Amino acid sequence: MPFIPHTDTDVEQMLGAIGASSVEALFDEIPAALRCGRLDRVPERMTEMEITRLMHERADADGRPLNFIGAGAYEHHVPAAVWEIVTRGEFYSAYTPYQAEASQGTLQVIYEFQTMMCGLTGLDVSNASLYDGATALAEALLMAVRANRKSKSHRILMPRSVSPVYRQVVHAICAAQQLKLVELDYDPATGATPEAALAEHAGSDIAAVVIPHPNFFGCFEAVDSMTDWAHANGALAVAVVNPIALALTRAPGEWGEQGVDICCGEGQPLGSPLSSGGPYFGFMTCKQALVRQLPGRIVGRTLDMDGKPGFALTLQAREQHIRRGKATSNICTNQGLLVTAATIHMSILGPVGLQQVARASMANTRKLVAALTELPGIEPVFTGAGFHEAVLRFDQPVRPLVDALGERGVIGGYALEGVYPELTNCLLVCATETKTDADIDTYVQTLAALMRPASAA
Amino acid sequence: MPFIPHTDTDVEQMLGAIGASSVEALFDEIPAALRCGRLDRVPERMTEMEITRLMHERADADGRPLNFIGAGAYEHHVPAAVWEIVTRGEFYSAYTPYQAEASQGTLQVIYEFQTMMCGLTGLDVSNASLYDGATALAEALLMAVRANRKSKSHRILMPRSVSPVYRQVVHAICAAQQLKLVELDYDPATGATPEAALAEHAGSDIAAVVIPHPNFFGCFEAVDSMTDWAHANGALAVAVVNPIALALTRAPGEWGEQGVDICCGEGQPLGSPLSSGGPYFGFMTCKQALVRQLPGRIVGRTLDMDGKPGFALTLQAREQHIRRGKATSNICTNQGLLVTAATIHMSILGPVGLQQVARASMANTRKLVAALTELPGIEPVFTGAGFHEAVLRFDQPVRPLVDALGERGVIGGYALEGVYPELTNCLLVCATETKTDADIDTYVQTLAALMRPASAA
Amino acid sequence: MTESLIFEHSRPGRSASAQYPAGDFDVDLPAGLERTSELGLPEVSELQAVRHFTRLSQLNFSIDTHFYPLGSCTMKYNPRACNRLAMLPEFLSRHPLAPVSASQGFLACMYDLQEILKDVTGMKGVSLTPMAGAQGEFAGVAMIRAYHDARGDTGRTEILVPDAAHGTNPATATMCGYVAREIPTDDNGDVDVEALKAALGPQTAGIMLTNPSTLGVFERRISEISKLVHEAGGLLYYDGANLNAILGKVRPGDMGFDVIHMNLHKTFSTPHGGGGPGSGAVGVSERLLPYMPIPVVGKANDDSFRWLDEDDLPQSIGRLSGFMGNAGVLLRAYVYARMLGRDGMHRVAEFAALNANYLMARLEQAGFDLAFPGRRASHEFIVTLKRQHKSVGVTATDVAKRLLDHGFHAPTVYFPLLVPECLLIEPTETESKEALDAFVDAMIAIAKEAEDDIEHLRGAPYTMPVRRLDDVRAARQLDVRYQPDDQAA
Amino acid sequence: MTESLIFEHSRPGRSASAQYPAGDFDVDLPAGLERTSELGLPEVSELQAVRHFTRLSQLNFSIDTHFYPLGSCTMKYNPRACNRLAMLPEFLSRHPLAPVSASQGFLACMYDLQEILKDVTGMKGVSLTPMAGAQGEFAGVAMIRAYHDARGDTGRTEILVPDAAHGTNPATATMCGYVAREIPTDDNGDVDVEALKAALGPQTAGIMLTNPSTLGVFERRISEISKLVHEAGGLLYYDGANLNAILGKVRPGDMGFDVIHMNLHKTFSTPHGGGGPGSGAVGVSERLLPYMPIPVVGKANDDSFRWLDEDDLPQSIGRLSGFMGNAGVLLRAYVYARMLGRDGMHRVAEFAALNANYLMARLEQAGFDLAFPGRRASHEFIVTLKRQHKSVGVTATDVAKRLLDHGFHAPTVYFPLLVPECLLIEPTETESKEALDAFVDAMIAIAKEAEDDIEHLRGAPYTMPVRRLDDVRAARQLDVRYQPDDQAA
Ligand SMILES: Cc1ncc(COP(=O)(O)O)c(C=O)c1O
Ligand SMILES: Cc1ncc(COP(=O)(O)O)c(C=O)c1O
Repeated sequence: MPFIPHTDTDVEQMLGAIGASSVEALFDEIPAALRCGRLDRVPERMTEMEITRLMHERADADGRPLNFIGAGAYEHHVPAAVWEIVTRGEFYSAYTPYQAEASQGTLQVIYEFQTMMCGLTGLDVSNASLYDGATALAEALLMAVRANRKSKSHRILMPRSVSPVYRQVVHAICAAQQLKLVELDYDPATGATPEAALAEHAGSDIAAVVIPHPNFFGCFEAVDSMTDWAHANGALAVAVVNPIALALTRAPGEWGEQGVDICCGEGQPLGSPLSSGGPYFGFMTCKQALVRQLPGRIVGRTLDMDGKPGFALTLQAREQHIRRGKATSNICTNQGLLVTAATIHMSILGPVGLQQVARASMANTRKLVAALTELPGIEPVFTGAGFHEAVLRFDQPVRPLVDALGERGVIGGYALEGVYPELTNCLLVCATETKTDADIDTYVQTLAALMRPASAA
Repeated sequence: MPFIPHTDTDVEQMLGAIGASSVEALFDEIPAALRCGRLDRVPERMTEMEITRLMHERADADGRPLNFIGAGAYEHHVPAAVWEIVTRGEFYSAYTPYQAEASQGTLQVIYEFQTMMCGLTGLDVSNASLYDGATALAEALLMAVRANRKSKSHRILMPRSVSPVYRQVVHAICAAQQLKLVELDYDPATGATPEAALAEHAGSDIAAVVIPHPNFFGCFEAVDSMTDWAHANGALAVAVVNPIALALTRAPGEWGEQGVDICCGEGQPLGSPLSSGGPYFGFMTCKQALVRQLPGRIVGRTLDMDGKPGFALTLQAREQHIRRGKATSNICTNQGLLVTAATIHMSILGPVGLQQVARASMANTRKLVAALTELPGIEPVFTGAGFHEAVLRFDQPVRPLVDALGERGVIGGYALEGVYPELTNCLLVCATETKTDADIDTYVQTLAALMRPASAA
Repeated sequence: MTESLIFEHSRPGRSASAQYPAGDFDVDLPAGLERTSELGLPEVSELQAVRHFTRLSQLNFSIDTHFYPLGSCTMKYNPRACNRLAMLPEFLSRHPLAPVSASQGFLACMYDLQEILKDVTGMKGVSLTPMAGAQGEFAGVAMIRAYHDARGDTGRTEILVPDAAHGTNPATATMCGYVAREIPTDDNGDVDVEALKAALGPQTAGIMLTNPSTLGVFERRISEISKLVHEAGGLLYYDGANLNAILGKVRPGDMGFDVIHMNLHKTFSTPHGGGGPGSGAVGVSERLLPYMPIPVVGKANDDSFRWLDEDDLPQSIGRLSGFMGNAGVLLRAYVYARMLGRDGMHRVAEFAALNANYLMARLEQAGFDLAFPGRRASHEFIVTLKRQHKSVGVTATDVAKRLLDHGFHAPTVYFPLLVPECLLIEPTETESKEALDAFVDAMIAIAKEAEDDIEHLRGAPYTMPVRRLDDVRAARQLDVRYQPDDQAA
Repeated sequence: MTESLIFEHSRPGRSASAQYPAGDFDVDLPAGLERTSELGLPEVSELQAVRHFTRLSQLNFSIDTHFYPLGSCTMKYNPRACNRLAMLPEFLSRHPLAPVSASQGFLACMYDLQEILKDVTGMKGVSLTPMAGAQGEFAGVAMIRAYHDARGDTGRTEILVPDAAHGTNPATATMCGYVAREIPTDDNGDVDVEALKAALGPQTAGIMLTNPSTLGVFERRISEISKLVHEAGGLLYYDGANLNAILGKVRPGDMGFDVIHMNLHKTFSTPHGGGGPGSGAVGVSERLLPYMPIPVVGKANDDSFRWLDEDDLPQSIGRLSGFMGNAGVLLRAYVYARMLGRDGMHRVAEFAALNANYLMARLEQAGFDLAFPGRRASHEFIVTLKRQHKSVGVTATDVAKRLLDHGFHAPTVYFPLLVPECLLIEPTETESKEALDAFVDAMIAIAKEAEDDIEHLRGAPYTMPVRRLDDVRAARQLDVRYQPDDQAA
């Protein structure tokens, strides 16, 4: 009986103590008609040896192709130490730190994490994580609507340069609470949101303006003027950022005159492997004044009975287990282990490490773009300076190329036309610090071989 | 500076405290003529990201072929829990437990290990490991010569059915101390050492008789009569065993009238992955009376100042750091981490698990032999019942077949003719519990395709 | 044992330089966008980081080190194989948007898991994307809403929730734009059916139940409740956070539920990780199939696996995560499910119930009061200290903190809220009888201490890295990030 | 905190059944060979085993948790990448006898490592097979013997060993059939050259030295010693266990040594694992090349890698392990070497020396006596408590045990044997200045305690899982395995 320690003697003695004739008898409150039969579609058990082999085979089937997609999930080097520590039983198999005295390890990690996220984003308070970047944005907007004292509006200005998936998730989560997303188009030349797109909404009642940094195309927005515009128009400024970009660029807390009110984003680039899309974690920081509207857990430092400092969950009155239907969010379990990974990751990389990763990623994407656009039939789409992602337009359909590249071990990029119909034949490509010149060359050579017939055509 | 925490300020302050002008000055006692220049053949450093990639590429180059070799190193399933715990920093990065009070974890593990090895082998005392099975046998024979009170002889009866490599290692290590290995031939029909081979030496002065169990061919020896013969002739009986075999077969401590005096062997099948041959560990157990001749570390249970039980290294007067030139061996660092793995492995498998592994391995080898000998041109060589290894004779040279199989992802067996010239065209094959019927079929099919032309010839 | 903050180990100019590319890179940031402030990250060596976090880890209780009978949380053994196999390099390096041709191995696991979950819940479809129980609830209630909306049945504004329900249930109802209306519990721990009847009406969108309830007892009139709710036009939501109670014994689908979320981080033993990640996969009945959150994994005609997205499920409630949820958690759950296998699934509830009922019987015999005496425990049960609170002033917190000193994690306290001074105790099926017996001994010792020396008990814990912490101060003098000029709090 | 024995968790019939094949297998053992006694293994669940060993691990000090200035042991940071990469599934599953065609990746690593080790030692050939320092010593002295034998120079019966040498040196000499003859050390920690001259003769097979010596000082007259020994017809053996002292600063080959072993588990940072595994790779000068232990990795004409064995090295001293030694350890050392790179090699000794000299200076300033004042520390140095032992009766053991209470592992004590009440202190290059400063503070506090309250000091440690253990009892009332009817010792 895998994972069950009971011997026959144990079972007998235990039933004796209970006064039950059999284990079956313990279920006698369940109406007989409801009792289920054999679970036919669950296969017979495998030993650990057998499942190990099966999983290796499945992993091998997918291989480790050369990846040039970003689009919200970035391949970065994660120091081996990170996951060797994260998966220690004491972190891995602990629960949410409800019993603070027996959970000082997890609690201190979160406190350190909060400090780091405040530092990176230039804001005052951080929570202990949300599910992922997309849901973090959804929660940030719900929070903005709750927190905005100048406006009761539920309208949100949402640039189309925000990840289309994020926009979908925000819609799925916030629509029932009547949030209205008003889209702002991007400038087809620069890829960024033009001032005019905002100006159009001047004077109308708006709860919040979303500012992506960098945006989905890898382009930088005019973060200062957008922040100021939001504040001038009674809206909160909500930044959605790639934390790696913050290593080189001004902190959202310092954008414009007053800084953004809320900053959120996908924490994956900070120590979470790509891992098919999760588990990652969403982060959120805000100004001190908004702390009571912040969703999710928060750890605070306090004192024990002897006056010694220690850590505990705090401001729990915001949360569902206390406030129930009136909580700031329904979130309960969050992404603790990934936060632990991020905290260790950021500690090991430090400021210099994070900056170097950011620089190398930017430089590599530049190189990739330069190399690919040397091929006939490939052009950059946007002129603005960007981070570690870029959009390229092909003179031919990109999906077949992506498929063909995939068969040759190159994951070539993300085809944009599904989500931006106007960007036909456009590919979003990315090269982080993990890519060498040889990798870029492999991509270019493989692609060149595939494109030739089409270009000739 | 990878792995160096010093800031410039640190260096400056430290030199100040030392009163040295530079770090170079700290080496001023080294004659200038001896100082070395640049290490030209050491390549420039790689980041962890770069070496990770290189090692992945090298690992991929070797792949994970289907392995049918045993010959002293056996592929068994190792529960994932084993190495996840073994590589915890507290085990992985601790030193030999010289400060007992700060090393109770390691010490208790070894005490538990010693208990398990005594249980498996049916003897009284175990040490805390030797380097590997081959050196364990060498140490066992040196020990036997020291311990044998009836004989001052340095002659050892060594069956040729003992692993040829073990015999080479014993020779390399023991020759300088004048040990003489007298070889006993095996019965070409059964693969085991015939009584007559021993009988020849009756009455001559002999220090010890080596009894392999099972022997290199996978065959069982007449362990009881060999043990008794040794004792009748004033020799010590030294067993060299595969610990997995002991799950099903009588403990060496119970062989013959009095049991063997010393038992040793390769611990690898108990939780060490194949890992290109190491690190593994040698084990050694013996009768209580011989404990002061036992080489290597031993952990004992004792009491602390409060009368509470605890663990410490003991009988250190046997060891080189105390006894120096007169120590039982020069061994110092042993294979602690593998012992930790073995202790966890044996705890998780338990008696039933170990028995099932042994049974499945035996049964699989039977199946493999049956399937291969159905092919024309392949015959079993020995008749005796064996453990999870067997010798097959081919009607054609085996080395080219092994190479060709290797290219097709099947590691087909170990060609014996290099070490047993009489066993031309013979292959030692093995199928542990890790092999499925489909694997065996793959082997057979792949081989059949390769053999056809030769059989036809 | 405590450990200073990582920031206190920091020195300007120190770094783990094996971990990032050296050299000057050619980057051109738009003017004025350059970072001006410090990043606020510590500057430490790799060893310092490893040592710091290793030491921090040792300050935690965890399943791998302690019995952890935290009710409603299912702290059972997390097989290490699940972790190891989910972390094979190929799985870790797979980009979520990689083409399906390079994803068949991963997708096969997900498809298989969907099938297994369908079978154990008795539902018709499963979507794996929700990232924790609460998001599963959101998905479920959003599907209920989508169902009513699709039928033009837009007057339904209420979700009924028993008063004992987990806080996520009413919070979810709110997030989905509903009003949560509480239904009381009767003295036996069952839903008050008369109150339910009174509450049902054309405004009822549905009810969120868990059965066995969070009170640890099985709702015996479930078929009747199901009938009543359906007759009122509402749908039934099953909070399957605690499927450990019934796995292989009774299926939510067979009880008449329309939708369920599962906490794979409980029943399917993926780790809790000190607060996540989780996975809140949802299962649905026939009528909610069109609304499942995307993506789902389907089979193509050639038996290869593919994503089902908005094209396949145009009525879907949409996407709830950037990709497909906590994929790595799902891989762990899959490995676990395969190692359990069919018989193992049936055994989960059997031995979870055996352990719970045994522990309940032993504690009752030892003089503790049960919240619902005479009922069977499900996988968990409730001890109430109401009597002892009255007599000697002991609180559930006192007992919880003192258990830590005895080497046991505390049960869940003060949940469900309606039972005074309650300890919700869930031993799980992976604990041995000896562990349960030792826990009983500790409880007896603590009860005795409460009689003999309540002051000492109130000072507990004594053996943890810190003594009892001041929560009020934590909330009032908010200190939620380290600032270099801080004095220790 | 202590933990019961695993056997005490055992119950007949319990097992971790996910871990072995179920079913009946057809096996036919020869009659009478069947096992008759119990195996003596515990019967526990997987969780019980995980919990037991996780808890046990927490009872250890280790580099990952504590500063560990154990002299002659080089307890520096073991980069986790080394472990992770050595444990890639392909490396773990490679059978040692797999054909070279399926081994090129592994062999490339070994070949590269050989080259790197040649360069850092200044030797002409390297064999990686010895499995720890002591086996490396054996290989080295066996090669010296083989060299003399090959020349028919068979009258050499002695190996010279300084009195300060590690115990493995004389023990190795014995194992190689030599008599170990001790050479005294002078007051400055150098070899007494006059005594050496007197000892040299036609019976001299060679000398085993380490430089810097185990006294932590550099042997300044090494060239002279080398000349003397060679002139007497002997060879020079370098005990390179502690190469951390000189890496990139001076090479044993350049100092005139003929053979060296290296402890890769020290200088190349492979883990000590609570007592191994190690790796004692040997390097040789030109004249010992033919005798290297096999196998060695060579390059074939087509630049592929291959094993060099008895066919290539017919005069080899032979095989010292079943396959090629501790391959997995060698992979770790290789990864480490590549991450250090050329400049990193040079830095090892620099920062090891900086830390040692700093710590030495601080302790001297704090009033501690150095065994060799006025000398530079190498990577380590010796404090002697002779004076304090006389005045207040404090022993090196007292200080060692009390350091544990201060959160530091103790230095090596009572080695080298010739310095009374000695503490051999090796901080290593991976420790920060703060760690060293904190250690000095602890030493000062302990020195003060020795003056103020020697009885209390003698009772140390107070904060470990056990108090000071009775070693005499351990040896006299030998209890080296658990027997079920045992009372606790
Ligand atoms: C009964 C019940 N419902 C819902 C939840 C919420 O699940 P999660 O924490 O995964 O969001 C939990 C667990 O915390 C629970 O116990
Ligand atoms: C100077 C010296 N020589 C030799 C050795 C022996 O090395 P090992 O323990 O690896 O056998 C050691 C380490 O213990 C040592 O410090």
